[in-house]
Amino acid sequence: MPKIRKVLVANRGEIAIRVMRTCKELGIATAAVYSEADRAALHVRTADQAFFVGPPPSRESYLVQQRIIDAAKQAGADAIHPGYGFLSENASFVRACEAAGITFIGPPASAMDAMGEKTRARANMIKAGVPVVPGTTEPIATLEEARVYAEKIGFPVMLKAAGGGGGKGMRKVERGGDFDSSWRAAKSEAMNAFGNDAVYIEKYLEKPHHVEIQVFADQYGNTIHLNERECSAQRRHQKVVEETPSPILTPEMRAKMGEVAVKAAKAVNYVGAGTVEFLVDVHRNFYFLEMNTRLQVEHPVTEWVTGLDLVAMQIRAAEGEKLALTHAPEPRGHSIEVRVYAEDPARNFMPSPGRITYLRVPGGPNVRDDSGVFPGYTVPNFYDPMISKLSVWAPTRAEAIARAQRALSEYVVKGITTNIRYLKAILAHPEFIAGDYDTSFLTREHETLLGKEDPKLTEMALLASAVHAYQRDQKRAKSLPTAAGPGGGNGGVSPWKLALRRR
Amino acid sequence: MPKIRKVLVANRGEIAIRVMRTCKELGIATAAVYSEADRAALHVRTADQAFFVGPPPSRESYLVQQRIIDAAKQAGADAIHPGYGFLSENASFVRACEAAGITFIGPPASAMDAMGEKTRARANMIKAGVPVVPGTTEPIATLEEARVYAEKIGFPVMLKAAGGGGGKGMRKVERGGDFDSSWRAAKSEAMNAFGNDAVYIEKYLEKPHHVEIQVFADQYGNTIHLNERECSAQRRHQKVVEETPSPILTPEMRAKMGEVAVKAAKAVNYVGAGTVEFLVDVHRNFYFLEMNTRLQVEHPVTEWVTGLDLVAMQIRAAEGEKLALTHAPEPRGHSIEVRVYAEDPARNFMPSPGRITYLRVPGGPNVRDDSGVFPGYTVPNFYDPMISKLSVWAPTRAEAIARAQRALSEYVVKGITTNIRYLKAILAHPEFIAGDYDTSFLTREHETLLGKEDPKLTEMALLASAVHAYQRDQKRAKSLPTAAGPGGGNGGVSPWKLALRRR
Amino acid sequence: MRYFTKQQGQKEAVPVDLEPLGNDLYKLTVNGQTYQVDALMLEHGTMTMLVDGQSYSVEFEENGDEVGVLLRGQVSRFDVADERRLRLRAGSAAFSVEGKQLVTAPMPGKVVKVLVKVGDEVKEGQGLVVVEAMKMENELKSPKAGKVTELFAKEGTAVENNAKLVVVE
Amino acid sequence: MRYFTKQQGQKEAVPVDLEPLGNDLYKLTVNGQTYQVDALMLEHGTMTMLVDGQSYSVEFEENGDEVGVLLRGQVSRFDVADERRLRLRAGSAAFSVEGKQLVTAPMPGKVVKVLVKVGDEVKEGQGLVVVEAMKMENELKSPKAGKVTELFAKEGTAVENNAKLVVVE
Repeated sequence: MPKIRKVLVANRGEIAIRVMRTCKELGIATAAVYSEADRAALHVRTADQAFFVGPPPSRESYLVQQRIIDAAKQAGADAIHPGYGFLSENASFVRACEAAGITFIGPPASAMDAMGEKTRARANMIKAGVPVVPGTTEPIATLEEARVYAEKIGFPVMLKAAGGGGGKGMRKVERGGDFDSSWRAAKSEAMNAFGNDAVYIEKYLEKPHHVEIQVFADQYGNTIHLNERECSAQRRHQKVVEETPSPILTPEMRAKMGEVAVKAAKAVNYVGAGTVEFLVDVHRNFYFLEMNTRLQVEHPVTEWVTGLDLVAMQIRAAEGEKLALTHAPEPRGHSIEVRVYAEDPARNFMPSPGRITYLRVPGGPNVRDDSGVFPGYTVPNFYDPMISKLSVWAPTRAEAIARAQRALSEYVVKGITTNIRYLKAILAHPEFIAGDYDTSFLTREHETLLGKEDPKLTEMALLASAVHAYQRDQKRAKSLPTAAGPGGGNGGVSPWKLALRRR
Repeated sequence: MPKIRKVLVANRGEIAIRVMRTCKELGIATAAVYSEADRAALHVRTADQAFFVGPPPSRESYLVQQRIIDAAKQAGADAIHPGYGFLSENASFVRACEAAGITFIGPPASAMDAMGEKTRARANMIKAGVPVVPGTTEPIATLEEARVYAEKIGFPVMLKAAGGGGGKGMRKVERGGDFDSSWRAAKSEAMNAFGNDAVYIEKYLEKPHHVEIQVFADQYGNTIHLNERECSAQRRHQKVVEETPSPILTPEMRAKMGEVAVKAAKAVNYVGAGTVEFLVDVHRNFYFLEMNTRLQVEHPVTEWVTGLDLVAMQIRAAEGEKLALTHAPEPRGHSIEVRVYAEDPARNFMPSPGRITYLRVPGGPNVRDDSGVFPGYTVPNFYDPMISKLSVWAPTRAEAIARAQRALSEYVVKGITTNIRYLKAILAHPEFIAGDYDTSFLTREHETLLGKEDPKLTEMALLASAVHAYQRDQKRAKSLPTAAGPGGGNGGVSPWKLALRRR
Repeated sequence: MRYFTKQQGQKEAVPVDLEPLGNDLYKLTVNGQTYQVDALMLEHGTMTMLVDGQSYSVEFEENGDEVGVLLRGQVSRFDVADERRLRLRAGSAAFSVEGKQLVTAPMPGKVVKVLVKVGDEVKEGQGLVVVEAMKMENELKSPKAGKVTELFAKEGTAVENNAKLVVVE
Repeated sequence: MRYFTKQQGQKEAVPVDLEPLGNDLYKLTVNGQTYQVDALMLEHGTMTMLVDGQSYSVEFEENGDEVGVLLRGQVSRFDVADERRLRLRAGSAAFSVEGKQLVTAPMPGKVVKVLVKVGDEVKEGQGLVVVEAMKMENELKSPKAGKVTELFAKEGTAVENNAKLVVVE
């Protein structure tokens, strides 16, 4: 396959810029696409070329396959990088690229098909021998069958009413001795509640962690894993903080999970960068959750500890290059990523789009800012409110936490509300510091994470606000021709009245 | 020795901030000092405390030992970090700190004394068996003695008139057969030119490279090296680009030079971070040049490839901790640093102090910006005009060059002139890319490095300037009450006249 | 010169006496304590403030009458007025959650639901309007118990940041 | 609308015809070539410009009559005027190195030496004044051959950026 000379990046924001940075370093030209809301966005300026693809709503612009392909043709791009989200996991788009003779930088459509729908993915994984959260999914007819099944998957188990939902008709069974009575109770409850006594069984996962394995494959079936990422700091299934190595993984678990992830990828003839997500319970059993057939938001932490450039690897794999590695590199040191969002944690994480009036980004050793914003940029309210991914590296986890805190303390975003203080509270929380935080952590500790006021700092802020008011008033007084200068005076129109009128 | 709880940083600008960042990560409080010109500087805001030490000229503020020590006492600091420059290599200041009961984060005064003065350092190194540029320094009496000496140090050699200077009375001798006649000619030339026929001999270094070895020692005599830095891209002995590994070093040379550097450090009972500078000639002989008994500006490249934090190591050594490493870590990948200066390469590198009106700092993978400036900051004209050290890491040298280029292309500094384009030209020069550039490179290639205009880009700039003028004029027209709105009109006072008057 | 600083969420304004000493120096007295403050305003609403040797990097963000103060990672919001201004404002009672309260859009977005109508009695914390932005719905609640006296929000319309939505009195 | 753009270092101004098409679109004609340009001005003197699909991130820096244009790493400096302005300027001959030339301080610093006096004949490139900044001496040279008609620089005095130093005519 010939070398790629020009890539159209079918995305926006930080990930478009992330991809373009690597292209630039590889000497590959880039083309951007933009919606009406994104004419002023940084990805347009970062690219060598830029093409308009429609109105602000993504379904009328970034998701319109034909427009993206037309832009690629107009640009003379020989490849399309989809980023994440938008068309990145859309098998029909992959086929459209193929039909147009454009290389899609990502897995083949068939791999997306195999992993795209949850129950199909689950069936495929079971066939491949990958552990999934054990469960029947179908109701079980008799008590005996049910007991045998429960013993097979191991206690504790959950009994769930097939007709239920929203937590109703669920019953946890701790041990075999309780099974028969629980089964009968569950069935009668289900009948009473839903008029249907069908009950099915699922493994109960205690304090589950979200741990995912980065995999990578070339076009010749060479498939390796690139270690894990711990992503249990989630809010409404939205990852907020990610790190690698996972503080709960032993080298043996890493090897075992890596092996399984590679098996999963091979089962669907995967090519390129992908992520196999697992749930890990308190007993350190792990179960396949889903596979993301694209670059992951949190890929920088993997890049930090492996020294690899995953985007460069994606491009090389798409060019038909053979994988240079034969096995996972030993993770070196520790990396943490925090996602800076335009949102207000104190107001139920309400999005805070708007104009960024001032921006100061952290610097210094081993700090990486992946961002798509700039001072004067207006964060539009059509897209994801993430404004930056801040990641750090350090030799140890404790040092990485300290460095992430230091970097966050340097981050200044004015004009919009961000979650920076909330992120600092997560990193300072004893449960996070201890390392064994499960997916319920952020929700459970919400109040604590909103933080308390330090009265000393409030007093200093109060002093500052008084000086600010004084200087503001001085400036207003000066800008009025009739004002009597510093200190006030009362001839002519009151500056206050004028100031108020100006509103 | 007890743990350090508060550090006074006796410096300004980027290095003060660099030190404070590590202190913050270690949980150590920081105190800044500032001159009258630096009240608004970033290091004042980065520190937990800040103390005024005098008028702008350094000799009246940053160099006044008593003021620094008084500030440290006032702050309750238990240690002083001197950064580089200013008091960092001042043995009497080290003694003053000792007398005041404050830990000086750096080597003992005795090591500074031993390395502080060039001829004394040279004598000490000869005694320790460290190779120095061979030469007599004193005139030689007879031809026979001279010939024996020349053969001992090896050809080519330089004959230099003791009474001469500025290149006069110098004569290069390529081989032994030419020695006698050259000697006689040199003596007679010297007599004619200076009335003094005294001649001395020095080894002629062909295409010398400046390669330095980072060393580190604890208080117990454990001394290691941390590999080299190639610093041959110099202008008037000012380093401009640094990298590690040096493209001209073999692992054997690295080991040999490292061993010699450790020997040099041990000879003076060195403690902490230091740098032994060598000249390496075309035959890859290396000679001691001098030792810098402090943290080096270019230490980030060493940090990139070793994963170490040299400032944290300095603090730990000052606390009396034992060195955790027993030998130099294998360099991992490649790192390049470029120094962004407020200067105009096209006007003989004239400094360009002034107000930074806009600043955009590069981001993304493996880019580090060490800087002490911010938008709205006025670069004062009292101090070094370096505004940032930009360093990058990549697995290979070629990738590191590409990444440095990419990062520089993202750097925007407005309000003052910088050398960013010149730095890009260095990185793009075939001699730099080939890797074997000696200390004459920048001077020799000066014209090429100033670069040529791309007429296509100039035409695009011309279009942009026309749109800019149009929008400027529209805005001016609008801001005048009598103007006739967009497109001009000619009633009332001419906007041009008003605009001109306003100047 | 006396200023009154009312922190967001607090009911009472705290008086601060400010005396400019020149050269960016101020004498400030609050809650009986007097501070010597060296405060230099930089561009872009940044201030460097030294109090008893302690260094504070302060970021200001003006938002209407209020100023947000970011200082060592903590954000506090104050409404600061001098005595004259306070008198001017006395009628509008902006310095307290007593009196007329204006609920504004906290971000640009779309009004997807209006939950009240003019004349409705509402409780403190009761939902008034739902605004959608970035695919998330956000319910805006009443800051006090009272009656809806004005209603600017219309379902299905786009609103700018700080747009007036409801008045509760 | 016709503009004249004189690039620094060039003797001749190049005419550019500009026609605003609305919506940040412009038709620009220069050297017989016509471009359709999509140019959106952002804050802080940044512009995003699309020309035939090519994307240019442009940074402007105004400096007196001149504007510096940073575009893909290259800096060019232009003095742009429309016809009316050009006429206004005709007398001062600022558009050419012919006529009166003002030498200004390129940075703040100190005048350490004045090498000429009023009435001196100077050659192009001859040193006029030495200004020191950041411990470096910088000799300012005459932009043309001519006569020193005005001299503002005084040895030992501090000068601001762009301060008038010498006029050569």
